Amino acid sequence: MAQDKPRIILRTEGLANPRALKTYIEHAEGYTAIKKVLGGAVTREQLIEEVKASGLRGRGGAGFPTGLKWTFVPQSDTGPKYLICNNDESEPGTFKDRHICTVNPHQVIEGMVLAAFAIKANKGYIYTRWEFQEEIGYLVEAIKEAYAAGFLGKNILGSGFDFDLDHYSGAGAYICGEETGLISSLEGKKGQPKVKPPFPAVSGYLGRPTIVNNTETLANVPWIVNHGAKEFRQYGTEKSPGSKLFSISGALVRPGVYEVPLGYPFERLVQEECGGYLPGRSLQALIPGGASAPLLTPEEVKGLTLDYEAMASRGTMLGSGAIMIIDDRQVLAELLKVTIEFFAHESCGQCTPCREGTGWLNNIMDGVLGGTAKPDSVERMRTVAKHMGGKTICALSDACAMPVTSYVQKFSGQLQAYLAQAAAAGSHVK
Amino acid sequence: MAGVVKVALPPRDTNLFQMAFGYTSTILTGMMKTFAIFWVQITGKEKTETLEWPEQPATYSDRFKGKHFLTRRDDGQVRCTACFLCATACPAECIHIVAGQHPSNEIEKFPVRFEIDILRCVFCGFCEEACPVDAIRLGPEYAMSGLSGDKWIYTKDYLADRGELHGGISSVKVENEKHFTTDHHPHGDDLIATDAPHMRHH
Amino acid sequence: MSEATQGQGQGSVETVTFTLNDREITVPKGTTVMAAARLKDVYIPHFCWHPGLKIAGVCRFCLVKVDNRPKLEIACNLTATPGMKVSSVLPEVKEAHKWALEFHLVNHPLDCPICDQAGECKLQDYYMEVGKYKSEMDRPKVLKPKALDIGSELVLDTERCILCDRCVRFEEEVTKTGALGIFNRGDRAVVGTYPDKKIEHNYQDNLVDICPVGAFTSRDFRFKQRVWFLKDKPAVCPGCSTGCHVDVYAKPQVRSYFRLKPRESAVNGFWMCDKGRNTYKHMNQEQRLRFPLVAEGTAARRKTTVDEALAALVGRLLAANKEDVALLVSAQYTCEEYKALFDLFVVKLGVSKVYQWREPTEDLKAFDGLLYRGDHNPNTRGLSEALKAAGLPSEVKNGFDDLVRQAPPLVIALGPEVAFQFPSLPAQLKQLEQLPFVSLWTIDGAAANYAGLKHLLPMKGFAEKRGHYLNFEAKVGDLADPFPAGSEDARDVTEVVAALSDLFAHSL
Amino acid sequence: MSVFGDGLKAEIEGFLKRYETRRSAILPVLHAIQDVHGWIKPEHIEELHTVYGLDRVHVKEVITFYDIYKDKPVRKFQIRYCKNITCHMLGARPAIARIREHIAALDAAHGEDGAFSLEEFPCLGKCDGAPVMLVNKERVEHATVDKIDQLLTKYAPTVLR
Repeated sequence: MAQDKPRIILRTEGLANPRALKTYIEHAEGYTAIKKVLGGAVTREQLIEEVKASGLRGRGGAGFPTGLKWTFVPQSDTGPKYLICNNDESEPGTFKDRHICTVNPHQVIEGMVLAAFAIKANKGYIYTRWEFQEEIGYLVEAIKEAYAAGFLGKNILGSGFDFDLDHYSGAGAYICGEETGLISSLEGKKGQPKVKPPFPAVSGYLGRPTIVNNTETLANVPWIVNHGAKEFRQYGTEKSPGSKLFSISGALVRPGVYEVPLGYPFERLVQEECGGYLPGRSLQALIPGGASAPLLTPEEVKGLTLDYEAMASRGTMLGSGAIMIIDDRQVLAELLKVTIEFFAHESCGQCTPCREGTGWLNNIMDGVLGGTAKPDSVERMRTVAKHMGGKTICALSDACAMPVTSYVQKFSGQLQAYLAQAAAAGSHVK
Repeated sequence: MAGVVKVALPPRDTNLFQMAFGYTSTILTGMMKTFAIFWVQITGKEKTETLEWPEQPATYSDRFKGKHFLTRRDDGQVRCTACFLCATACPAECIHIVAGQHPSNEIEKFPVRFEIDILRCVFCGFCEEACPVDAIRLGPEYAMSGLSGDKWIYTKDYLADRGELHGGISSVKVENEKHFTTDHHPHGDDLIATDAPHMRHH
Repeated sequence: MSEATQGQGQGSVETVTFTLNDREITVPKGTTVMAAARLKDVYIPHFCWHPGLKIAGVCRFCLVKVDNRPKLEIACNLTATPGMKVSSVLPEVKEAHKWALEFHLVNHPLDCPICDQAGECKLQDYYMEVGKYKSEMDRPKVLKPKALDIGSELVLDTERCILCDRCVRFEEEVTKTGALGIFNRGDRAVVGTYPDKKIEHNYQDNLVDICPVGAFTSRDFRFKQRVWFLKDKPAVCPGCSTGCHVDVYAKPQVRSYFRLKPRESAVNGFWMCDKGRNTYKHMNQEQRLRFPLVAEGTAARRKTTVDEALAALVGRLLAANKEDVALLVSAQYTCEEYKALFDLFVVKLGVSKVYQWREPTEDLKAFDGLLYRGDHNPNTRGLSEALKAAGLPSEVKNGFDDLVRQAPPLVIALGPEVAFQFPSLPAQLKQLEQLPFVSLWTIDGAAANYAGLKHLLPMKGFAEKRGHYLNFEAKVGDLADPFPAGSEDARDVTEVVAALSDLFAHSL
Repeated sequence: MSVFGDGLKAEIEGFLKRYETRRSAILPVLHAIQDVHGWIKPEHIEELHTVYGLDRVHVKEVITFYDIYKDKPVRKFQIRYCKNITCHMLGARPAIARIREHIAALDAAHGEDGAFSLEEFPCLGKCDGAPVMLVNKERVEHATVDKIDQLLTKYAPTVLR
């Protein structure tokens, strides 16, 4: 058995000056993977095969196999191709990519060079949300360092491979975390997702083949190259190999980002890493994968392990690994309103079911909290949520519908009571 | 054919005497009744229902479909939005509307002209039913006779503001309510009961 | 057309066969299910898809079920593959359509009573088709700006808008002006121009046509009629030599015309210009010449009957030498009319002076790149060919000045039908007043203001007669299904010529 | 005469060359303008349209689509307070209420152009520091109601008295 808690991504965490190129090179096998690949020890095909064999799945939320995604780029196409690092991290509850930028940005850059080599892209962008002002500074600094050291730019390490990397800042839109929304934004447009097909791997940024990978996903690649798929597979589960960063927040003693292998027990994460719940608080419900994931009741949390399959079997999802603890002091109706209001605010307004559905749900919740909703509102929310799911260009509509459905299903008693109480009182605190 | 039901023929009268007695007695009974009523009324024992119209006024129910009127907004303008639905529904094609742009964008569309050719009207009430904003109604005025020189085309001003309307009628329907919700019936009883109080006191 | 970009294949013969609603359909490879359905007259409800524009895929209305696929998919972006089984009529699809409509109506103001689109509104159509349900929406709606002045021909109501994006794509892809955008996001999104900027091109009314709801309405048509009172018939626009195929909307019982709309064809695609849309107005009562006006000898000009007017003309023709007669012909009549005219006057009566009546300021080469051409006559080609057939010089040339210079004693002039395309017409009519005798055949009521014109015959408009135009590339535009003439005295040239021939036959 | 200063002009021109298409530069250009001027004025858009060929409709679409861009004047300190789930759970609502009170008091004392403006922001991506707010570009963590007075005083010591 390998280490219980591997350090695959946050390798420089806890060191002095962790972000510096020097630290990365000295303590985390920094830029050895690209030497291996660009030096010719590993061919492009072998690189893709290795990533495929590692079973690395996209860490942005959808969990799509990364190596497979790379193979979608048309090999015959000789024109420009692009690699984009999705550092938009906009799912409420997620802050792991922010943490990587703070701790180990160079590993992302190295991962990007490797991925770019695999898909024959000569230009890359890191797209970061505007709210990460500090981290944008770290990234720009790291890119500069990498250029100076010759790990980016023309003819990297004398291999003849060119890769230019630039940074691009978003401007406050959740939907830019969706890969085609991000591409639209990068094209200087509204961040509206594009209708698929064609998929970005065929026609993405400016109509050229484009691969969009999550920051954490890319940060895994150098380690896989250095240590091999076999060792990677020692961590995690059969279907979800490797380690994963979990952003865990809520009423905990030590909320934060923790790197643990996939399949790690939830209870252990809370007790060991996070130091347990704040005194006097207990679990009322759990959001296991960001605001768009269906809720779990304390019953369902029992024996929960943190991997894609365990989540799926409980009807929810791991998403980007954003765990939010809802403690017993919270009013679920208010949290539901916060969630819906977020999605209604963030809907890009393209597809009708999402634009109108999120707004409608928000409208109903206003009525529930304001004491003006009709008695059948909860049932109505269930119907609206049911019909806005699975019908739109991107998954924002589902992202709003899923938590609503789970709230209504699992906590409808609370909602009904709230409805009755608010109606009786005639009004409610805003 | 299972569906056929056999019905007996009516009995045929064969006895002449029976026939003569039967018919004569019925006629006599009727005449007795007429005479009895005539007697109680002429002696003043019972009030007669006959009105000495037009000296005595006769009032019909509010639901009577008589002369049309146009309801008004709170500020006195006609409610009609010139949607042409009454003209569309009208089987006699007697409603003529010319629509125009209202100075206020709140109202947007209004009738520049609204005319009813009353000679063609069949008082079916379809216009009232078709109206989505409760703007046109058929009132209890029934006396519309006149001379050939009179105006038989009712204009917008006449429909909205003739003497009999006592300064115009407003609808009980909320004015800015453009969208019907599902539980609102534009022709519910609430409207019928209150629409024409003006008509009662004349 | 961009339908080609939606994959209808150009010249390729490769085909795909798939099943749509249990019917086998064979279409060119690469065709989308939506385009295939349209080719085969199967209607899949949609808002944002338009055959003349790129795919947006945002209304999510055209959902169909594909066998063995978990989710419903949009037909407009679904490429047909061999053997695919698609259904647009399954209960589950119908339910999806119902809800798609419900979502479209959530914030729609439902002000159909004052909306000009009512009667041809897709929301209404689909409600009747898939809906007639009780709405679940019981909350206050989002309010947005209404009745905005957004262009010389347009009124915009953002509350009625369903954000289908068609107008934005039209501005970007067809006119390439890009004046429209969708601002803000979520249910606050509104369509509009940049603040204080307006749409300023000759194709504005197409936005009204492609708008599936009443967000864009036409300023010209605004509040004039409800569409269900109108009857439409196909015709060809007489505004320029492109000859766009159109539908004319009229209310025949009151002899009024209300609007033109483009009819899809290879000539004009799906569009037509705003100039062309105005070419119905001259057929309305207040603008047209409704009866003949004739001045006999020195008497004042008076209203008369067609028979009298024709008899008077025949009298003059019989008295005149054929050298004294000249024809002045504008290029706004049909090929059949020209043939009848020249058969009588040139072939039979031997008149050889035939002049073309053209606008002197015209620029024949002008073209806006889309539809509108500098030759503002629908049948320049037809006139040339008729002249050629009659053995006369057929090149396009304005003969008006030559005619005036020569001042022949008897002129028969076929006036332009669309007077507003002839800015010099008032001046030209003044010049004609100076000639000894002009018989002006026209629909233009303004001609009656020229007292010196001694013989005026009312003509039929393009929507009131049968015949053909030949457009700039000699494509045939067919006038096949006429409305009754807006005036009882109005005739087309063929009818006048036939009557004249009869009169000649009787008097000889 | 450019409505942008020389420095900003150079920066804009740099962005226009930096990406594959000019349109891609819209977001960075708007960030740059906003960093200097605080908000994007109509004359900025006009100059971007006429001088730099960035279509005004495209620019306006972007400004209205993204939360960060402002097309109205802003105050000296723009507070963006996260109101999403974790921040809500750990006390965003009372803190926001407290900030509102301060702003109302400041407005009453100093008129409409007080030092602070408040935007309830959808998400700031720092849930482990919840509740979080941004003051201009500076992130402030654990901004609970009891610390608000002290935090605001740090930015505008005089006005708060």
